[in-house]
Amino acid sequence: MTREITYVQAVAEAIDEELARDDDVILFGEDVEEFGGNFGETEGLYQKHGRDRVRNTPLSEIGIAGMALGAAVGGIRPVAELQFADFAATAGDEVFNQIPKQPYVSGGKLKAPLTIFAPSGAGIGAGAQHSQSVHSWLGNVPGWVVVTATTPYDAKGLFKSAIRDDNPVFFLPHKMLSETKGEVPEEEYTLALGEAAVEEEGDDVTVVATQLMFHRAREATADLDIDVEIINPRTFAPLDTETIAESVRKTGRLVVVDETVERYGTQGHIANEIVENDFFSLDAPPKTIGVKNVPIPLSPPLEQEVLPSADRIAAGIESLF
Amino acid sequence: MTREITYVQAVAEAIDEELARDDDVILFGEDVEEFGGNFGETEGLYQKHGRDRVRNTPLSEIGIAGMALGAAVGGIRPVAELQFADFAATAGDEVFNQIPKQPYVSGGKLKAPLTIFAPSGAGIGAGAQHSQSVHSWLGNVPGWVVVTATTPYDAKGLFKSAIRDDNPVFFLPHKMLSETKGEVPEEEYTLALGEAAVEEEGDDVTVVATQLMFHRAREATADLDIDVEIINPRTFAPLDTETIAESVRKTGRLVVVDETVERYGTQGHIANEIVENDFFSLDAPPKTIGVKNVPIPLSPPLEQEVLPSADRIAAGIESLF
Amino acid sequence: MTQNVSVDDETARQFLEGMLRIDIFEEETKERFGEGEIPGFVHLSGGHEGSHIGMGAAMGDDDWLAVGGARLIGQYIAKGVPLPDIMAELYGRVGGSNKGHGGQMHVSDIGRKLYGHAATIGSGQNPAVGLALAEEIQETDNVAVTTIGDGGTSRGSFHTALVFAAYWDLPVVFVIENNEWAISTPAESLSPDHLSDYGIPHKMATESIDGSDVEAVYHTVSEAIERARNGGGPTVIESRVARLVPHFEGDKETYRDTDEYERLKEEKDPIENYRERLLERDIVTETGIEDMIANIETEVKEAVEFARESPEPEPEAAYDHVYRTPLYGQGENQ
Amino acid sequence: MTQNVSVDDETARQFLEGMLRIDIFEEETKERFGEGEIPGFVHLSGGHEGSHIGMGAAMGDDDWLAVGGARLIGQYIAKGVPLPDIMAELYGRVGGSNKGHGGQMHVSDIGRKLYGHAATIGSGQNPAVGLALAEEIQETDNVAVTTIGDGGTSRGSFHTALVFAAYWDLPVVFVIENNEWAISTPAESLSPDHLSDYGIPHKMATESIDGSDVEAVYHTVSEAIERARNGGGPTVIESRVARLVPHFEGDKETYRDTDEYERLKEEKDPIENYRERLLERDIVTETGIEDMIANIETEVKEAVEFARESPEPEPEAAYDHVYRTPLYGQGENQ
Ligand SMILES: Cc1ncc(C[n+]2csc(CCOP(=O)(O)OP(=O)(O)O)c2C)c(N)n1
Ligand SMILES: Cc1ncc(C[n+]2csc(CCOP(=O)(O)OP(=O)(O)O)c2C)c(N)n1
Ligand SMILES: [Mg+2]
Ligand SMILES: [Mg+2]
Repeated sequence: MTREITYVQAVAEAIDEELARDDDVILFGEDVEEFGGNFGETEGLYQKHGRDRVRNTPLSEIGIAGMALGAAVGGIRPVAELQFADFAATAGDEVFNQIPKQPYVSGGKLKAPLTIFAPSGAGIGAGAQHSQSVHSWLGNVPGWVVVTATTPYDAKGLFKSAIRDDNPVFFLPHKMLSETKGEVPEEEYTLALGEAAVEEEGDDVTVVATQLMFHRAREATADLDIDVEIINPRTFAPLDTETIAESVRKTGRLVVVDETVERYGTQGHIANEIVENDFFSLDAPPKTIGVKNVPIPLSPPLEQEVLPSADRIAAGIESLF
Repeated sequence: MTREITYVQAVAEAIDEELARDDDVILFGEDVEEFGGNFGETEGLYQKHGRDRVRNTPLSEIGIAGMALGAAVGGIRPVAELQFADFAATAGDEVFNQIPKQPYVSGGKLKAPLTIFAPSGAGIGAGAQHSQSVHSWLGNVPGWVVVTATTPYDAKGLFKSAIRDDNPVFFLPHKMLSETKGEVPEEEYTLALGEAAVEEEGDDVTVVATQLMFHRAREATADLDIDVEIINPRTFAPLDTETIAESVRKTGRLVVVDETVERYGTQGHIANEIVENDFFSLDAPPKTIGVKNVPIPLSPPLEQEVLPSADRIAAGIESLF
Repeated sequence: MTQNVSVDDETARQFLEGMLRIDIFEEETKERFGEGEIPGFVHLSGGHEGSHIGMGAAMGDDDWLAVGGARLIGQYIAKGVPLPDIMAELYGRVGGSNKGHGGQMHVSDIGRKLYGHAATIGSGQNPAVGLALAEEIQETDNVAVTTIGDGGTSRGSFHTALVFAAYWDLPVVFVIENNEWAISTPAESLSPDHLSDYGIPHKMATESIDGSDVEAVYHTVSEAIERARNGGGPTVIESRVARLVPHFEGDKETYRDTDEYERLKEEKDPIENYRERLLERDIVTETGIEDMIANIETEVKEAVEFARESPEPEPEAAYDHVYRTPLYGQGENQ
Repeated sequence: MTQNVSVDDETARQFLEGMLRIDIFEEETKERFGEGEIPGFVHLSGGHEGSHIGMGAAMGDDDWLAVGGARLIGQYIAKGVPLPDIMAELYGRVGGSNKGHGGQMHVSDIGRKLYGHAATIGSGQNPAVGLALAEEIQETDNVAVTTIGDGGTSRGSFHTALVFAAYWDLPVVFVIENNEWAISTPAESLSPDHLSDYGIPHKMATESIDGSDVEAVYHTVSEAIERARNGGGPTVIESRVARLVPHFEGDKETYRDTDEYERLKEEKDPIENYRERLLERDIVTETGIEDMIANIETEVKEAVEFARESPEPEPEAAYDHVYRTPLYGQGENQ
């Protein structure tokens, strides 16, 4: 049995269920109480679980991330929101230098089972500092489990697993997908972290895409006379390269489309993993597509220009044949 | 005419000469006065140029980077030090969200001719938060000119250009190279930003390497019976892919070795640029070498394990034949 | 309770006119946003007009304003950015102050010494310290004024800016617009009696004033600027205002108490209060105000027309302004 | 000028012994580092011993210590981490507290509630707030004590931690070890009279004490902990000490005035002063002290032996502890 919910509802349900399931889980962040988050992602949680479990914080990402780290080490499972993924940098020392490294430098003796989540991605005219896709930054810092969500099904199942996982997890919903709808099981479920999903099977080309780009890739392939296999990596660190490689061994062609900036983004690395380790499975060089090396501009025609479009993806796929 | 100086002397000379040349240039950072920097990189400058031009700051990277941004917009050419490259994240909002983006979001009307420099890299047992190579983070954020230095010649010539450039430049010397020596011209010189240097010519394989990895690559190739062309990218953003591509068109083989973490590091992107745009120039898949996906551990055997060694580079090169 | 008018009549009228300009411009902005003509987020300044205009009037043309908080449009206007430049930027058009690259949160006008927001709350204060340093090095007597909201004062970046400004005794005036809310989080929950108290440990001059009174703001900021100009160092001012509008357009404000909200609208509307004050003292007449409004409405209408007629940027313009090229030495023969 | 001894004789002797343990351990560390046996950086605690031991003695075993500043080894010892665990970690060996992954800047011992430094100065205060929150949620009465240097207080992260601790009135004790220097930058240039004044706007309890007096530290931190334990909220303490050692081994300290340095060594050595105080009051005898020293020297020797004999990590150990695997759900059939 399934039912249809929106993507932000899925996010909220994941937190709701984990708050109900485990007393050690708490939620905090800016405006997570009555306001319910900028996209409705924490709506209703405060009313249900009360102010001890769901807490507005003062306006400081350093405070939020640093407190999450301490609380996690102290035996709690904090779920902490940053209002925009860009603010990973606003709590830069915590996010790059402290949280992912403290378990390692302790020789594994310290555990930091926290989850930070933050809406990422472009498309709503939010400008250069509220529109970035930061999984390239985070995935380049060993220690973070970096998880994205593409559908309500993903959002709920992956977020619940993120909260239960004993590693620091950075969970990245995409703000443009907030109101998209999808099926989720009636019953409780979780989805495995660290495993890519083959979302559509096909024989001709493997397209790796997540979040908004997954939907654009699907749109792009709808009209193509090419049998496309679409892989949603879900977790960007660690990366499940094996599922991608297996697919390319079948299709012989690879397109990687992602919303991170292309230079030292996710695309080149993913493509290179296949080239380097599965070279002879390739019938053509891979094609990578991302945000060209510019910040995200405000004006819609500019923003749409830099955000990979279905057309650009379609052209990328076709260029391999 | 040339003379031999050390790498940190080259850094100090670059600042010294630019302070002397241009009244708008000032230097600030933690312990840049009498102390002269952790590696001696600002030694003697305070005595010579005085406290108006060379200023110790309070201990805050946010303060340093934010003040540099404002001063640059206000018409000064600040040269600001962060004591370790890892602290790019400690001033995360300034480094990721503000400095590189403010010129862009202003529609080009605002100019931020600042230089931040920070010793990067591993090898001295400084641990996980004092040893990172961060040009993958910075290069993934459009707007920064990201420059590294491999020799005293580079250090001086590139740093001087960085200071003169009208963009925000992040200049990354490598701490392990501090005491290495090299020739620099007697006379004044600068080196072009944004241009890779062919450091050694060869016909069999192109090795892209910078900073400490350049020296290890050279060590690696000394005993190999392979004619290696070594390219030092110098600037990682924007990246001079053309010089690399030209070389690979000649050699047919590519090894990219860099000290950034491999996952979403520089290596995969650089290799992919060639694969995607110059596929048919390749006789073998490229080989990428970097820090495996771990933080830099303290203990020397662990640190040496994660830092690409000459042996690992040699093996990488040989694997292509 | 009648209040004195402490400025000359002409200045008083300018204050009223300035506040009305913000209000009318923003009402129009709200409409245009509602009609889908303006992309992105829109945050309005209702309740802050007195603080903005008082501050702007206290500043010299050559003093920097590094804007902060989320009530930005009023500050742009107070610093003298032409309305068409602002409106076209809200529209994301090439005629905008930032050619559409920035939008509502980022209007900047370096010629008028408006340093634009980086849109992360609390991002303007350290740059303001740098701007003040640049002025000092260039041996001017210009100062840097920087604004931040009550919410923003919780960020460490604000406190570090205080440390740096105090360290070199730089000419910076920190204005905290305390409107009691950071989106939905009440400033009341923060510990300080006054947010300007954050200046106390640094031994800075501090003031907490009724920021809905344009004249109070004008005098207090003027004094602080004067002090900074004369080498007296930084000041922290808390300008207490009411946020008489949603956080952003679309915010349902379920977190606010309706009665209290109504009371604030009654009591803390800087424009309404000042209007009455000037009318009572015959500094303006009803018709005088109507004329003002009519003129401003024309200005605003022209700004909208300008914005509408200004072309959308060409898509390729997205690739402009990332770097100033060529980079130093690039392309030269060495 | 004789000073009273305000603790019982046994406690007093433990204080002296504790400080001597730090001193002797560190003297040995310096030697071993000089001989090239210890990799990386070494920062010693000379002058801070009283602050460390007084603080450690005030804490319960179940209170968290989130260490900060650069004078760390003394704090590890004060929190009761066994000397061999520390020394082996300095050596980067598998027997070290962190299996050699961390080194001198990172000793952590979660069992003993020592939260290790992330080596960026000022990185411990927000985690300390989180640790206090965790204790509160778990309904214990444990508190979190966190240390930072004078230099570190300039970072915004420190101030944000004050905001958060005050916001929920959490049981956090902030101890600022003001040793007058951040590497080469004098604390004197900072504006506050006392760095504990940073607590004032937050209406926190604040204290500034002579941190070279172990008993003063003990009493002040005890009171603050007591207050926090009883729901009285956070305290900020400035513990004024002298840095009687270089910033790190190798620092030539050209920036210090020699006479002043000598004076400080004369006047502000917490061990020498306390030794004399206890001798004067016959709480210890010279031979008693000699015995103490001899015992500690044996302990330290054993720690060095342990460290030397502890194996170097296998290179592959570098890949351990990045993640706890399997990740949630990984490898399962869904
Ligand atoms: C660093 C950062 N955190 C969070 C946000 C999201 N945000 C935008 S405005 C705002 C509230 C700001 O409150 P305040 O500083 O009081 O300014 P006001 O909106 O009241 O003018 C928040 C949380 C942001 N833009 N930047
Ligand atoms: C964020 C950060 N900036 C700079 C450094 C480099 N650094 C290490 S110790 C130190 C000085 C610290 O001074 P203080 O806080 O007074 O502590 P003390 O050394 O006096 O114990 C500096 C600048 C660092 N480790 N972290
Ligand atoms: Mg506010
Ligand atoms: Mg100090």
